[in-house]
Amino acid sequence: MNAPLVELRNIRKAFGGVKAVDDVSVNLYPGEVVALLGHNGAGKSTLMKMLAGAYPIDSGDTLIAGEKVNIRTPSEAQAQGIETIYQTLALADNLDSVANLFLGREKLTPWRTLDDHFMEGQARKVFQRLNKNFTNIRVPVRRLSGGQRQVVAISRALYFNARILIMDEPCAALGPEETAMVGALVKQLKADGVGIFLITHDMPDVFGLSDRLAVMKNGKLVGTYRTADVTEDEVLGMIIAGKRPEGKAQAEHSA
Amino acid sequence: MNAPLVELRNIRKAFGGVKAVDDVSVNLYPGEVVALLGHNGAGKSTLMKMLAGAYPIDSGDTLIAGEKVNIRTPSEAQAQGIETIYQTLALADNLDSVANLFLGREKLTPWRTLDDHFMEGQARKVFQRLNKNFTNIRVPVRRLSGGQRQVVAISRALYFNARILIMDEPCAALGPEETAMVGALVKQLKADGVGIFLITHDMPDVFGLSDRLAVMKNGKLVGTYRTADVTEDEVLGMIIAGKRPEGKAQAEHSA
Amino acid sequence: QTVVGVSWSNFQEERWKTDEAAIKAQLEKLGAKYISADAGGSPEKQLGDIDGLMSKGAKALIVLAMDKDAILPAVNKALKQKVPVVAYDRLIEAPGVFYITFDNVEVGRMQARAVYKVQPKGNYVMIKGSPTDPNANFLRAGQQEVIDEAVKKGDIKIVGDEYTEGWKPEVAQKNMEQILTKVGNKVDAVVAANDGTAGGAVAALTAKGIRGIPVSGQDADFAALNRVALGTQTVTVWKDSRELGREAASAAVALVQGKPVEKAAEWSAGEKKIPLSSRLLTPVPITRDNLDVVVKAGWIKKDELCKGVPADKAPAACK
Amino acid sequence: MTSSPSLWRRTGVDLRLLLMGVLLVVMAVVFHVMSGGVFLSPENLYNIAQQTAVVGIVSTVMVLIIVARHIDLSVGSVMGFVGVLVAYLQYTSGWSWPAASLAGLAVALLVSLYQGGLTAVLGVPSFVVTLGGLMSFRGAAFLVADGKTQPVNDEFFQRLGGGYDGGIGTTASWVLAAVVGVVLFARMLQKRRARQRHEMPVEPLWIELLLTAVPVVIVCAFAAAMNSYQIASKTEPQGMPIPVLIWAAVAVTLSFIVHRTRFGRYVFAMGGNPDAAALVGIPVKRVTLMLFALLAVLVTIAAIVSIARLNAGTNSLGTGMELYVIAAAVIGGTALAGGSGSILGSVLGALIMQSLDSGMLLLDVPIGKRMVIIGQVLIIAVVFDVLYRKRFGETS
Amino acid sequence: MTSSPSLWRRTGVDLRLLLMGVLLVVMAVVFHVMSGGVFLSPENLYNIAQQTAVVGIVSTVMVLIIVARHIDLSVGSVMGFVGVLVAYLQYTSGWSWPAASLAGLAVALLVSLYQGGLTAVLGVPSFVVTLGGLMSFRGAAFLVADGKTQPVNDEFFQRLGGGYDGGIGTTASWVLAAVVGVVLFARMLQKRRARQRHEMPVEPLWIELLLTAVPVVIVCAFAAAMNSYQIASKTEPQGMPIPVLIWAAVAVTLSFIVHRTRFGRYVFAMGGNPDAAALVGIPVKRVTLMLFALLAVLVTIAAIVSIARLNAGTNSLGTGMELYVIAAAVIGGTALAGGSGSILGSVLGALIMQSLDSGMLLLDVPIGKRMVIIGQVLIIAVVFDVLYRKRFGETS
Ligand SMILES: Nc1ncnc2c1ncn2[C@@H]1O[C@H](COP(=O)(O)OP(=O)(O)OP(=O)(O)O)[C@@H](O)[C@H]1O
Ligand SMILES: Nc1ncnc2c1ncn2[C@@H]1O[C@H](COP(=O)(O)OP(=O)(O)OP(=O)(O)O)[C@@H](O)[C@H]1O
Ligand SMILES: O[C@@H]1[C@@H](O)[C@H](O)OC[C@H]1O
Ligand SMILES: [Mg+2]
Ligand SMILES: [Mg+2]
Repeated sequence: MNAPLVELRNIRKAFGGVKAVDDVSVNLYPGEVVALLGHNGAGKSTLMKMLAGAYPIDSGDTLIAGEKVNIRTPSEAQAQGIETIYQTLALADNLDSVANLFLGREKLTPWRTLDDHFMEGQARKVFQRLNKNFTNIRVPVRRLSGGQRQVVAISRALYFNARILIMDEPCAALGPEETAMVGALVKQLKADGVGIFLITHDMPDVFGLSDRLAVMKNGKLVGTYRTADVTEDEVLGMIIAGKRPEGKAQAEHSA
Repeated sequence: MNAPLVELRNIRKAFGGVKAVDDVSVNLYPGEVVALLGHNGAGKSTLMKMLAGAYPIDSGDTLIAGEKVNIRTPSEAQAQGIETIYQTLALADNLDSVANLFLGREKLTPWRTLDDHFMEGQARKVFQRLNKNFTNIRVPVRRLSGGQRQVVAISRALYFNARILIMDEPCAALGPEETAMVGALVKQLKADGVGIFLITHDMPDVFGLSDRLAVMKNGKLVGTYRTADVTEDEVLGMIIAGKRPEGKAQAEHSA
Repeated sequence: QTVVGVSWSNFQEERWKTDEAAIKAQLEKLGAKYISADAGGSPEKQLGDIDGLMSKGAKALIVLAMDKDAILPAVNKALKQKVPVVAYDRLIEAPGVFYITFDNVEVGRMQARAVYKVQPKGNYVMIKGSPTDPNANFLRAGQQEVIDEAVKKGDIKIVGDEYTEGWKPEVAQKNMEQILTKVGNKVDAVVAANDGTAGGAVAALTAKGIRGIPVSGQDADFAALNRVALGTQTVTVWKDSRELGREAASAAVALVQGKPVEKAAEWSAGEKKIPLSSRLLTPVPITRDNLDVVVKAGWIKKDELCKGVPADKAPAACK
Repeated sequence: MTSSPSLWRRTGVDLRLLLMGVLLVVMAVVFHVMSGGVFLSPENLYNIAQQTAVVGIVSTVMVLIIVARHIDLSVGSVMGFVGVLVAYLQYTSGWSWPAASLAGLAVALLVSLYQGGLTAVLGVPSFVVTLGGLMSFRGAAFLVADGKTQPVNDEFFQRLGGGYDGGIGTTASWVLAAVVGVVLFARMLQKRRARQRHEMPVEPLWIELLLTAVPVVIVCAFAAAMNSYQIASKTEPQGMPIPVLIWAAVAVTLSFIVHRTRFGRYVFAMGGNPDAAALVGIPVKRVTLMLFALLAVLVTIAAIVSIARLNAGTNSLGTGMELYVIAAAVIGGTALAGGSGSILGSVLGALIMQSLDSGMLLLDVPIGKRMVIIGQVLIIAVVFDVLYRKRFGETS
Repeated sequence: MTSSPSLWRRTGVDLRLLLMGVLLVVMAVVFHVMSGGVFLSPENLYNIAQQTAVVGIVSTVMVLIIVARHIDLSVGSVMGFVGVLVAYLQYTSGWSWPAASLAGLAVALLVSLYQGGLTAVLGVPSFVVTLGGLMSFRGAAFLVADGKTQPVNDEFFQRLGGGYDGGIGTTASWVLAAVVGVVLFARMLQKRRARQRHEMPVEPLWIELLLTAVPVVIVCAFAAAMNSYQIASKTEPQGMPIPVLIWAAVAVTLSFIVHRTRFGRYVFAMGGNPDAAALVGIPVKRVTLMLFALLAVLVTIAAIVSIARLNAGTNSLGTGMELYVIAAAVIGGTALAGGSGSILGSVLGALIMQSLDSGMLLLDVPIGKRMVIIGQVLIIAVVFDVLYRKRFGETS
């Protein structure tokens, strides 16, 4: 077995008096989808934001492909090949889709000015891949529908060839068609060897897409299991009561 | 058959050039749950906001219990017994749960000052009903977890004895336990004769809770059907392609 | 028709309205046209104002400078275009300028003299003008000249020396209150830079029940003259703006026509010792004893001067 | 999961305000020592209290304006305009002072209707509307009396500004202090009983007694100080100065509005989440208009106190005051992002700024340095506030 | 579902700016007629252009500051401080003007590091930091030379402020206009070709030619006007005034930064959604600091132009300027909520305000009324903007 793509070890994070993430360890292999589950406020987003460099870690270690790294900012995470689709999408509403796609990683001409033509051309292609009808890519994203906005956010994570993808409730506001599209996408990325952390509240998604699942409660990890090993009721039991399913082995990897 | 509780007739609404709601008619009977479905940006929230008095109607009529009314502000809607749980919750983050529960409808003492003791006492009871563990009702709701915030928003709609309840994706951000609780609640209100419009993207919820369903697409109504008459695939077909199921009759009421 | 442009520094002090009326009237009499601009206290804006006046076709300028140095670019430009410049009230030291004034240093001297006369010894408070108005320092210098010796001898002790932001009376009042508190109300005289600040100082004194100590001012604001009549202010230096305005207007018109200005004299007592053709009018210190001067001159009406003055304590002018 | 500093929280004592109070005391003591015992003399306290009143009065309502996510940059100009007008009507037009004051109030209300209307109804940002107002009404102040100073001579009117006869005397001061004490204790007891009746937890009696005693002691100490300040030429000590009483009345009224009325709650709700406020049925436009009307009332009061104090209306009146008013509110912990602020904070903020200025005047700090220091203290107060909020996890 | 006014959109012409341009032209024509043909005379145009430059220079960068959801209330005071300092170093300390200017720049950068640091790193709202700065640095301006006006005598330096020898002469003006014309057309063609190469749609050539011709014509007309203004005692016409060229260079540079560099894009992104900007890896703190540093550079330039124009550094320099600078940006369509604004808009905004002031001066409108009118025009311009946005559904 290869080294895991990501290893989070004994991660902790507190906000004021609130222990948002409390001694959580979880790992992720290439080509694997790990679903991260838990009640509202369990600490899922916070854990992932630390991996994404959005919050500093209070204590604990992060290993990427076996090497200890210290990710302090979102750009350091990106440099490690970590891309994130945030729960809030993280779009600059006043800029257009092209600008948002490349935000923070603009392509420059040799004279260090923005290479707009290049970026527009690339953007057309990427968006096309997810949604044929999406052509008004030069209007501020403020004027786009919820689904189109989500497309922009997802495209941003895809375009830069992530090794590790964090998806924080990517379908929460999506209609059924868009949700199906995201599902297909996850499967394709998996096949390409990308490792994916998927945060979701939707059980069908969990069982349809994930290889393993990790459940959090009140900042603590309840357990990590192969998805195929547990039933929906057992998962709900973990989420709601923090009760580990009896007689089921935790799984460090899915293979 | 009684007169419907709510009749929306040929409602239209445009934002600038966008026809957000385009000639939509739908009605609601006492003790009935009508699910409102549609893709992102279909116009569901806009339609409901007009009923709730948050947006003015461009054209069309609203009838409540058979009488034509002109609802121009949220308080006029409340006066008609319409309560709304907004997609955005509509909480004042800097105020505590008690203040939010009564916001806009504070109980006053005979000297026209706020009757804080009364309100606090009542609030404790209402919140208790939904969540036993919710005691820190005197801290700003900003500091509450997502689930607790939702409890406050739902309680607000319940406390004032709605005849008509609008729930705009009340479970979008809720965990499984909280979602189940909302489901139970809907059933109880139904039994009490309250009419409910339920906006949701979740098919199990649609089929578990609603009596009829109305599907919107690009601002237009695709059709209204008894939930028991249609299959999930037919519903998805309506949402995604705007295709009416063949051979199924539309339903003006569920009985 | 000769167009004469007048650039005012600001209108916050009420005297300028009188100056303006006088200039206007005289120009009308001489068949010239009056145009004007007000810089609202900003030297930057005053440069623009002068440009604007010249665009409008001013053939002569009368300039009340906000800042005597910062005004030079505009003045020099005008002079180079053969537009004569009359430095009004405040000195502008550039060759070719015609200077007509009540000298500010002299005004300072007069204020101090009048106060000194009443109170040659004791604790003095100096309420200065705006820290951003260079004239504040000229006034202060003139005052110092008069009392300097007494200060050195130790007869006079300066117990407070504060600028007044924006010449604001309410600031002068607050500063005065603090000075009074600081020295335990042992103040024997107040030399205030103008009537506005004097008003603030008097309000502070009155509030502490201190009456009868000398207070100076300048401009002969109606409110100040009234205070002089009431006895709460000792002196206001009256620069008869009507005379100044009249003379300035005549001078401007004469200069345009290339005629000599009446009663002009050479003057070179400025900082840079540049000789200027000039006309120095004498400011008149107005005290309780000569209040009739302003009434007779038609500057103020008797009933306005004497508003609220009790008959038994009324000065001669109010009887 | 949370560990809250529970006693402070429970008793409702605002730690920030407490710390600001401490800051004020420390500053006073330092100035007192450095000025050789002058700063805390009754006379100087009387001065400072009076000097702060005008800015303090307007600050109280500026807190609400900022809480509601607005701002008013025009307060100084409008106060100047109204002040000159009231003085003009008395002096030049010969009106009685009540008539002139009412006319001033009417004009102020018109101004607020105009500015508030543009903001509330059309949705023009108040920053812009009042920036325009700042320029316009300064011009208007000049136009009223053509720039001429308008003396104010009515003796009763002058008392409103403090000054020689502007104290209420010893007896009245003591009576007032006593009344305040009785009311505060009575209210405390009544509250306790109400909580017990509603079966809510109450704190031990001694804690509540202590908490109530603090303001009572402050009021009594203030009365004592003012009652021991006697102007040399008078037979009786001054007692509390009227402008300060006006300010206190305004602050108490506004605190009451904030805590006990719908209007106050709505203002905070609008600041916390304007969309939510509209959605729950708060009449946002009406409340905004009322807020600006309240501002107009207090600006008029401030204008009256101001001209009464100066015994004249001058066209420079209130120039630049907006900065001090906003600064007092902000030092007092009002967040510019809206939704939080306290009236008592603005009182402390105004006192801190004025004490600093007056204290430095006593120490003969020259004007340039004084300005530098005051600006930096404003910044420091807010840095301190920001750090405090960060520490206690209150990221807005 | 949307019906967009497509030609306007596609050609990237900003309707709002166009309307503002029209407003400016209408105003100019009205003033011209009412002033009996003076307003549009070369001399008056020369004056207006010069007078607007200082406010205009600072406004360009104020746009960016506001776009990034900040504000700087201290620009006037800092400009005064730096201006007096530069003048002082030349006059009293006898430094050469380049040395003095560099020292001024260094100090301005320190100020920006301090204020920007508090804002960017500690997160103190810039409104507060710069409100403190507004007070402090005005005091500092006084302290530099103890309130004494500092004359500036270097003749070359004086030319930077315009004035008597402050034009570049006829030949240079024509050459400059020609260069601008050639560059604009060349850039247009190059862009066309690039779009074609990337297979993107292009507009018909005549439309693009027309759109490019407009600014070229304006520049040439300006050159012609300036070249026909001759000061009576001089042998050659003035040509374009240097301060205006500085302003133009600044505006072009900032436009370039906004549209063609990462820094500009980041500023807009931060204004549009500060959280998102941080999450996508934009170094928000660094960009904020750089933004304040850029402001410092331009404030220094403005200070230099200002004292060169006055031939003196006075401690009142820049008093109240912040209001005009912000007003110009806001009239030019910069939204105080952040995220949108344009440099060209600020240029037009500054010109509108100055033309108004200057036009009323020509019409002999007295100061009081002038202030009233300017304030109201500011409001009207923004009301118009708000209504425009409402109409086109751009609710922020
Ligand atoms: N910036 C913050 N400041 C203070 N507390 C925070 C912050 N972010 C999160 N928290 C707290 O940390 C805890 C974990 O929050 P987190 O957002 O990680 O939950 P989550 O599992 O993603 O929940 P959800 O399903 O609602 O998205 C919660 O109690 C939350 O209130
Ligand atoms: N305030 C507004 N201003 C302009 N356009 C709006 C506004 N509110 C909604 N819209 C537009 O109206 C259309 C319908 O929006 P609406 O919010 O009703 O959709 P929805 O069906 O509730 O979608 P979702 O499932 O994402 O909540 C969308 O195109 C949206 O962009
Ligand atoms: O007359 C005074 C003038 O000389 C000074 O500059 O400004 C204030 C006026 O009172
Ligand atoms: Mg989350
Ligand atoms: Mg919706």
